[in-house]
Amino acid sequence: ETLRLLTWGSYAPEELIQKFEEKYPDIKVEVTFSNNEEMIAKLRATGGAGFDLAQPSHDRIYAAQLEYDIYKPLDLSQINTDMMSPVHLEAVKANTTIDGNVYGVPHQWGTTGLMADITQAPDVNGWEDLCDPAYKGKTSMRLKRTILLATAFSMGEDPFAMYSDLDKYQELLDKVADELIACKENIKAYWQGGDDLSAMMLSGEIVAAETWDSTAYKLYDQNQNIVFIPPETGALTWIDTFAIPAKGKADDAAYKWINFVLEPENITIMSASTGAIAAVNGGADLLPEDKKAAVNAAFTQADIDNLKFFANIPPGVEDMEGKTLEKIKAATGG
Amino acid sequence: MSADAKRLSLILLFAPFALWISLLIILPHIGMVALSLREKVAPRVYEFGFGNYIDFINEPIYWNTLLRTGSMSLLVTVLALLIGFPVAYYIAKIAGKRSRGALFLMCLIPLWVSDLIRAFGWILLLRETGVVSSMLIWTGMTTEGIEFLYNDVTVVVGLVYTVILFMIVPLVSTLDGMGDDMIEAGYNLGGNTLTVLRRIIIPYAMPGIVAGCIVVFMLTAGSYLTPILLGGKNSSWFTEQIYDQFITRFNWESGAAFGILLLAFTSLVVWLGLRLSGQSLANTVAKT
Amino acid sequence: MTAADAYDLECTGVSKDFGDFRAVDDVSFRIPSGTFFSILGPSGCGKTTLMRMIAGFEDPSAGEISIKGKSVLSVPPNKRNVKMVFQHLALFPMMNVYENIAYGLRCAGASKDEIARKVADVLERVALPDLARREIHQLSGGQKQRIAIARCMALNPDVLLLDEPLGALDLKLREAMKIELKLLQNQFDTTFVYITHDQSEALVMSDYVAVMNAGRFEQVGRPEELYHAPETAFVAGFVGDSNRWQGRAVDVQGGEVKVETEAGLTVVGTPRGAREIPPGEAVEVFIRPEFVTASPLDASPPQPAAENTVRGKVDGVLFNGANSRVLVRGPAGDLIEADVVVTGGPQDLREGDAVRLDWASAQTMCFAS
Amino acid sequence: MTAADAYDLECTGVSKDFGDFRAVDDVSFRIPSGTFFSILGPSGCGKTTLMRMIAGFEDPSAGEISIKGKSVLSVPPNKRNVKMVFQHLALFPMMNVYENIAYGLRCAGASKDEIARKVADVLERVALPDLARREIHQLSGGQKQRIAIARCMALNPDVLLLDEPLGALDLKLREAMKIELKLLQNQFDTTFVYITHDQSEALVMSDYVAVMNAGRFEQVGRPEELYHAPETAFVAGFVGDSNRWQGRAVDVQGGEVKVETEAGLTVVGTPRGAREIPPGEAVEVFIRPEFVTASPLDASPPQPAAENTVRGKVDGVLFNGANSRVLVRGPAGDLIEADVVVTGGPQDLREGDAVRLDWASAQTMCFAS
Amino acid sequence: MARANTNRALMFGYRAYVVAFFVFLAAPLVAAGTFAFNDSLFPALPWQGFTLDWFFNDTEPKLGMFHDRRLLRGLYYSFVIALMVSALSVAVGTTNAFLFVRRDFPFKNVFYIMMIVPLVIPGVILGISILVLASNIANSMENRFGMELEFLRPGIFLVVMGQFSFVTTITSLVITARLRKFDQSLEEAALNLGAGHARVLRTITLPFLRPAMIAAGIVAFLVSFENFNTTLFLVGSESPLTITMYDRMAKVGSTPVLNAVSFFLMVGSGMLALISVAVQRPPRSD
Ligand SMILES: Nc1ncnc2c1ncn2[C@@H]1O[C@H](COP(=O)(O)OP(=O)(O)OP(=O)(O)O)[C@@H](O)[C@H]1O
Ligand SMILES: Nc1ncnc2c1ncn2[C@@H]1O[C@H](COP(=O)(O)OP(=O)(O)OP(=O)(O)O)[C@@H](O)[C@H]1O
Ligand SMILES: [Mg+2]
Ligand SMILES: [Mg+2]
Repeated sequence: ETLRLLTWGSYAPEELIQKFEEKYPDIKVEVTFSNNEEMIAKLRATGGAGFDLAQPSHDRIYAAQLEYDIYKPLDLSQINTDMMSPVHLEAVKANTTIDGNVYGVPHQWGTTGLMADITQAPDVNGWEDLCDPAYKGKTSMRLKRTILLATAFSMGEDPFAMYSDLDKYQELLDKVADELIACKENIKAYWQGGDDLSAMMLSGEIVAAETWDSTAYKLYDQNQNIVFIPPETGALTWIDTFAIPAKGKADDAAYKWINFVLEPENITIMSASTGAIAAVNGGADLLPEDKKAAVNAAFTQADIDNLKFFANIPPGVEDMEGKTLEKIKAATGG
Repeated sequence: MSADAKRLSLILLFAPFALWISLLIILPHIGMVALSLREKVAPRVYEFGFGNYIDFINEPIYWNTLLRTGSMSLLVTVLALLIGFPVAYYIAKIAGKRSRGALFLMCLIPLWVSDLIRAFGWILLLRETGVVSSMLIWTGMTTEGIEFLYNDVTVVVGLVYTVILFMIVPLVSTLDGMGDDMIEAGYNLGGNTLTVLRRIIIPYAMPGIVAGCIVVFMLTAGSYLTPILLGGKNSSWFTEQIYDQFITRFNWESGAAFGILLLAFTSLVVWLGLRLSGQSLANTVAKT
Repeated sequence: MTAADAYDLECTGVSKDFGDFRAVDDVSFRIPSGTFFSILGPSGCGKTTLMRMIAGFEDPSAGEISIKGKSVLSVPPNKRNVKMVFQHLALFPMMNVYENIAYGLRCAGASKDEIARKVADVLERVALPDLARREIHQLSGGQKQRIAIARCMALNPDVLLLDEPLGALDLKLREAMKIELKLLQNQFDTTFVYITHDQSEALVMSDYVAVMNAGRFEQVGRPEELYHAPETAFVAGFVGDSNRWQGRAVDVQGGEVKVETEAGLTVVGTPRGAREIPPGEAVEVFIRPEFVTASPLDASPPQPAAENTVRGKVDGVLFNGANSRVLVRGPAGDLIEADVVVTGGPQDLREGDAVRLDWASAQTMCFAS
Repeated sequence: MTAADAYDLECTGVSKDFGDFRAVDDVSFRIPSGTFFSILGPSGCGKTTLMRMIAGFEDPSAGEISIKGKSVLSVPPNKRNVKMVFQHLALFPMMNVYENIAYGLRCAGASKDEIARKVADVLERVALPDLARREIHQLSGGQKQRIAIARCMALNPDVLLLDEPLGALDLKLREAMKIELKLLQNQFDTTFVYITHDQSEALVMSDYVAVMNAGRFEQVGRPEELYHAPETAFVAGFVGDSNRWQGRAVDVQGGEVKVETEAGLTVVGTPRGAREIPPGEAVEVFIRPEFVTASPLDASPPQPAAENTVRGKVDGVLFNGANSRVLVRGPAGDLIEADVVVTGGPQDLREGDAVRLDWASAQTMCFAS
Repeated sequence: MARANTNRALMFGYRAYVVAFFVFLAAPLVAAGTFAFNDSLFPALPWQGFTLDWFFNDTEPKLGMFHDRRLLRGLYYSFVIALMVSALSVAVGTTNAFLFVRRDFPFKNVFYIMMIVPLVIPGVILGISILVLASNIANSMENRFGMELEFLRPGIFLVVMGQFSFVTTITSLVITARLRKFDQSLEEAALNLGAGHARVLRTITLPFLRPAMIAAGIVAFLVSFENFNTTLFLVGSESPLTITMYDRMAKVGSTPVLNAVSFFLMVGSGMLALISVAVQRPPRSD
């Protein structure tokens, strides 16, 4: 039997897979790396076939399921939900319940915030600082919806609140777009994944960037000057989940995997690889020591209280955001 | 062979061709046209209409990107021709018999690895902390690292690099077919180097030139990785738009419309090119 | 006008080395104005190389080439007034007949009217006035030939070089073109230098023929001279058909050599060539079939005896109209060819007939080998 | 044994249509065992098509083909015991000499030993015993030729077909191979059907020659018959060289025709061919150059007058050794060719000399046209 | 050498240009290959010393390519896919060659152009159009008949089909060119010598085509191995190497192990290319 995982890069460390396969010798694990958009795209193309377990972010399940019917309801009785931190579990359940069926449970959570080399860029603390001419050509961001939302927050708006009124949201998006187009000249490049960001940061080609906290922690390992900075307006928080594709063929194995990675000693291994925090009780304590230090260096309690969870994306918003991103991409900047 | 056996064997030979072309080329494109004519009105609700095309027309970003893709592809094609022609001529006409094969093989070297690795190589060379920049610092020509990536020039260079083989190969094979005596006759009758080039070599090589240009243009317009990876924040290539429609916005309908538009646009350019050069697809691409 | 002016083309001590291979070796000759001059030699003997040096596509390793008395060694090929008809003609396939002929005129900067006039004129002279608008691939082999010549002649060259231009044509057409080429040369009254490895072409068309072998000129002369008075064994063997024997001189006296051939035949001949033939020397003997008379043993009255007589049996009759020949197996078992007339009547020789062969010693050429 | 058995190959009323074009038109002939039979005709006359029907690659539209007295129309090509040597020989390049020859034997299911023995034997017979292990591309043109024949002969065919096998060879080699082919046929004693458009090949090698034109056989006969007694104008023109004139019969009597040619010459000849020549009829006149005597006007004593005499001026001498010829411009401005002997001495004819041409009416062939 | 007026300075400049061109061609490959031996976690300068760890080391963080299961699996899938694509496309290319060289049928020219067209359709479009068609069929089969046609979902089958759709044009052109050079009298000669049609095909025609078929197969193999644009849309959970590498680069982080793979591929394809040249070289006549 094969367990085909559709997940984020680094969410399936080799060590864990080997351990899992030792424990269940008749299961082979095959991993495909992906991101939120591609997960949906892939599952849409297959009608939910081809994979046995997917790990989209909690806000990306509802609309996709409504539109394309790509997941199957979870059998919560097979999942060791007691381990999970109730806050996250309830948040995810609330976001992913359709007709009484639950489609996702939390796995790991993390934030998107800022990262800076404090020797080069000592006073980065808000999203708008990425556009500070002082760092011209030495900052980076990821051209995805996160930066739209972040910019909206930094402009003092609450985009999630506007999801109910799409016209108003469009206005907001237009303003955000203007802001980001103006900022384009300041940017060295839009990063695509953790890697190019790491490379640019470590080599000193850039000094500040939007980042996943996990990437920042990894870099902190190598260079203590590079730290994660939760922005003033609050780090944006995502929860990556477990969801089972509609035509998965190895549900048993999938549940086994879920329960397996929720075991405390495995969580440490997982978090060492992902850099994110497991959504279990006392998840932060299960981080490896070095990561723990990085997290503690990055977050104060105030920052934690200020976290902004992503809200569910209503139908249509994705299109509007997509177009805005294209506009920014196509604009001729520096 | 009897008439019946002949007919049967014709059918047997025709079948794989027909299956291939109809199932993998024609039907999918028809399907794509059909898909592109579906308008999304609500979740899981679609209507027939030209909405996707109208969206395209109404949104300058889209057609600007298409025009940009087209014009940069043309530029790449012209550059590839200008850079590749002397090399092809050298291989076909000046290099000795022995070195000719070796040079030709060397031309094919970049084909050995994928687009991805080629782009990866360029990134390693051109990034601010890359080899070229470091060399410049080392030689003292500059004190700070220079970022060569993420601009149009780099994209063009990268694309020329990727496609130039497809220019050189047909050129070498047509030039190879031209006897040396043709060139010598050109000189013998009083032509100078320029006349011989303009009146004899280029007209003779025309089918190869056109074949190379068509393939290069199509490959460039349809390339994905090179402009994305080397262009960075300013790339915006039309294939990327298509990819975005399909993958990041799950909007297959407009993605299909974009695909059709790209195909129609590039075909139009190729058709114009064939018209202007007085060649036909069958006697250029097919011959080489 | 100096004396040199009388020669359109003059080569002195021309050599060409490719690496350490000498393709052309110390060749000297001069060609009077208006002559049809052929260079005849086997494949690979250096004919094309010599011609390419004249046209300027190769630089000689040594020697001097002059056209109309002026050295052209430093003149680039497109400035030499020597035009060339290539072996495969090298007509430009992307131009039509008119443009092919106009090409050279355009290069020379002629005006449009002038070009039109000259093209029409030269097409008239090669007797193809209506072909101007034809594409090259629409021409027959012979027409292509003439267009290739017209293209050169439109430029009034001092010398026209032709590199085996008939090589690609088929048999009947080649026969016809031989005569036609000769007439064209007459008509244009230009010096033609014609390369070929076909001796009958060279003999039929030329005023002078140079026989070339392994990079050197063996002999230059009128066709009849080469045929009847070859100076070397190579020329004797290469020009015209011959019976050819290897042998050893057993006796030399009174301008005659007695030779014992390897097969055991004894023949009397005359020494030819520059080298003396002392007794005991190895020699090559040549006798042309047309000088061998074959007569039936029984029927004919004994002829006035020629110096050489051999009895044999007819092994085969090669009927070929006026050029018929018999193969006679001689006493030593070797085949000897003799020309005969076959009329279809009863007096004709037939396979198996006993025959006597006679030939004169004067026509039996012996060369020291 | 029936009478038909004496014929290796027999065709009766064979025709072949391609669409509405008739490539072979009602051809009938039969070939006695062991004969060298040639089919001679211009390009495109249908020779190859006829041969392909015999080999079985095309089906005749009408008619009957028998081999050794048995119809083969329903026998597929790979079952007919008729082997073929192709124009470009079609030796298999991916096999060596041995395998090429063994191929047919293998198809016939011969044992390994038998194959080895037969291959060695046939190689011996074509005088190339040491070449078995050579690759095809290592052979010379003449060797390839013989291997192609050996490959067929190893199978003991009833008939061997050869489609212009010498066409691709160069001049000197072609001359040599002509004789060799004839000797090989003697040696194998198999019926050869040989296709060519070169009349000298057909004349030299064959026992019988069929002259083919536009799909039909014009005449079948021994080479001398065709040469000396052609039955149609086409044969007279195609076989051997001729002076050829169009004209009109002005007077017919006593087995002689007086013809006025278009150029204005009056000649006396004998009527030939099946069709009568009434006065006033359009005729074609042929006279071979070897029957025209050319003598200097001033020098020679008047010869016993032949029926035809013309005065003219030498326009050119085509020296070609024993086959030399003069072109004489006659009083009507037309060119007449005559064979001459050129010795290089003072008595030779030269360009511009005034000459008298004489030829007999018996050799002047007139056909109604 | 077909040049007149060989001006030394000009020729020198010309040669220099050609050399510069080849340097340009080789540069990125050399760069990509060289960093495979850099003893650093990032494929970048400075040079930290020579190492073979990125090939053979078996522990993180410097997990060498021969111990990296995902890369190896990608390599395996690429290999399988490329094998299938080349086998299929050579087979169809061969029938196409026979069809277009040996047969006459109405609209032959139109069909011939159709055969060429896939070569010039952008790969992205081929990929999505096949994806769209396949999922449409699969969906409607499922909705109408409840049949789940797994093979029409993104996965190896569709990848193979997608690559096959344009690779076949290449193989067809290569094999057609060779078959055109085939002298049909060889077949007739074999028939004449007594061979049946099947035997002629087996002993004469196919051996003649073999070099072209091998060369076409190798080209098909290489093209398939490297293909990205078409594959991207059709790939399921079994990612071939290029996709794996792209994911690695874009989503995980490139270490010199990618350079190691590149180096490995260059060596591998180089060898294949040499083989294809060797089989196509006509035998030397000496
Ligand atoms: N560029 C070259 N480099 C080296 N050797 C050459 C070159 N050109 C010709 N040769 C050699 O010089 C010799 C003479 O060649 P050339 O072409 O002049 O012969 P040819 O008499 O014209 O023969 P053919 O009748 O076959 O055309 C040949 O042995 C040939 O191999
Ligand atoms: N398959 C065919 N379809 C149509 N016409 C054909 C075909 N084969 C031959 N012909 C025509 O039949 C005529 C005779 O052709 P064939 O090949 O027999 O001539 P040939 O006498 O062998 O000529 P050559 O000496 O040039 O080989 C030609 O006009 C040719 O065009
Ligand atoms: Mg030559
Ligand atoms: Mg023929």
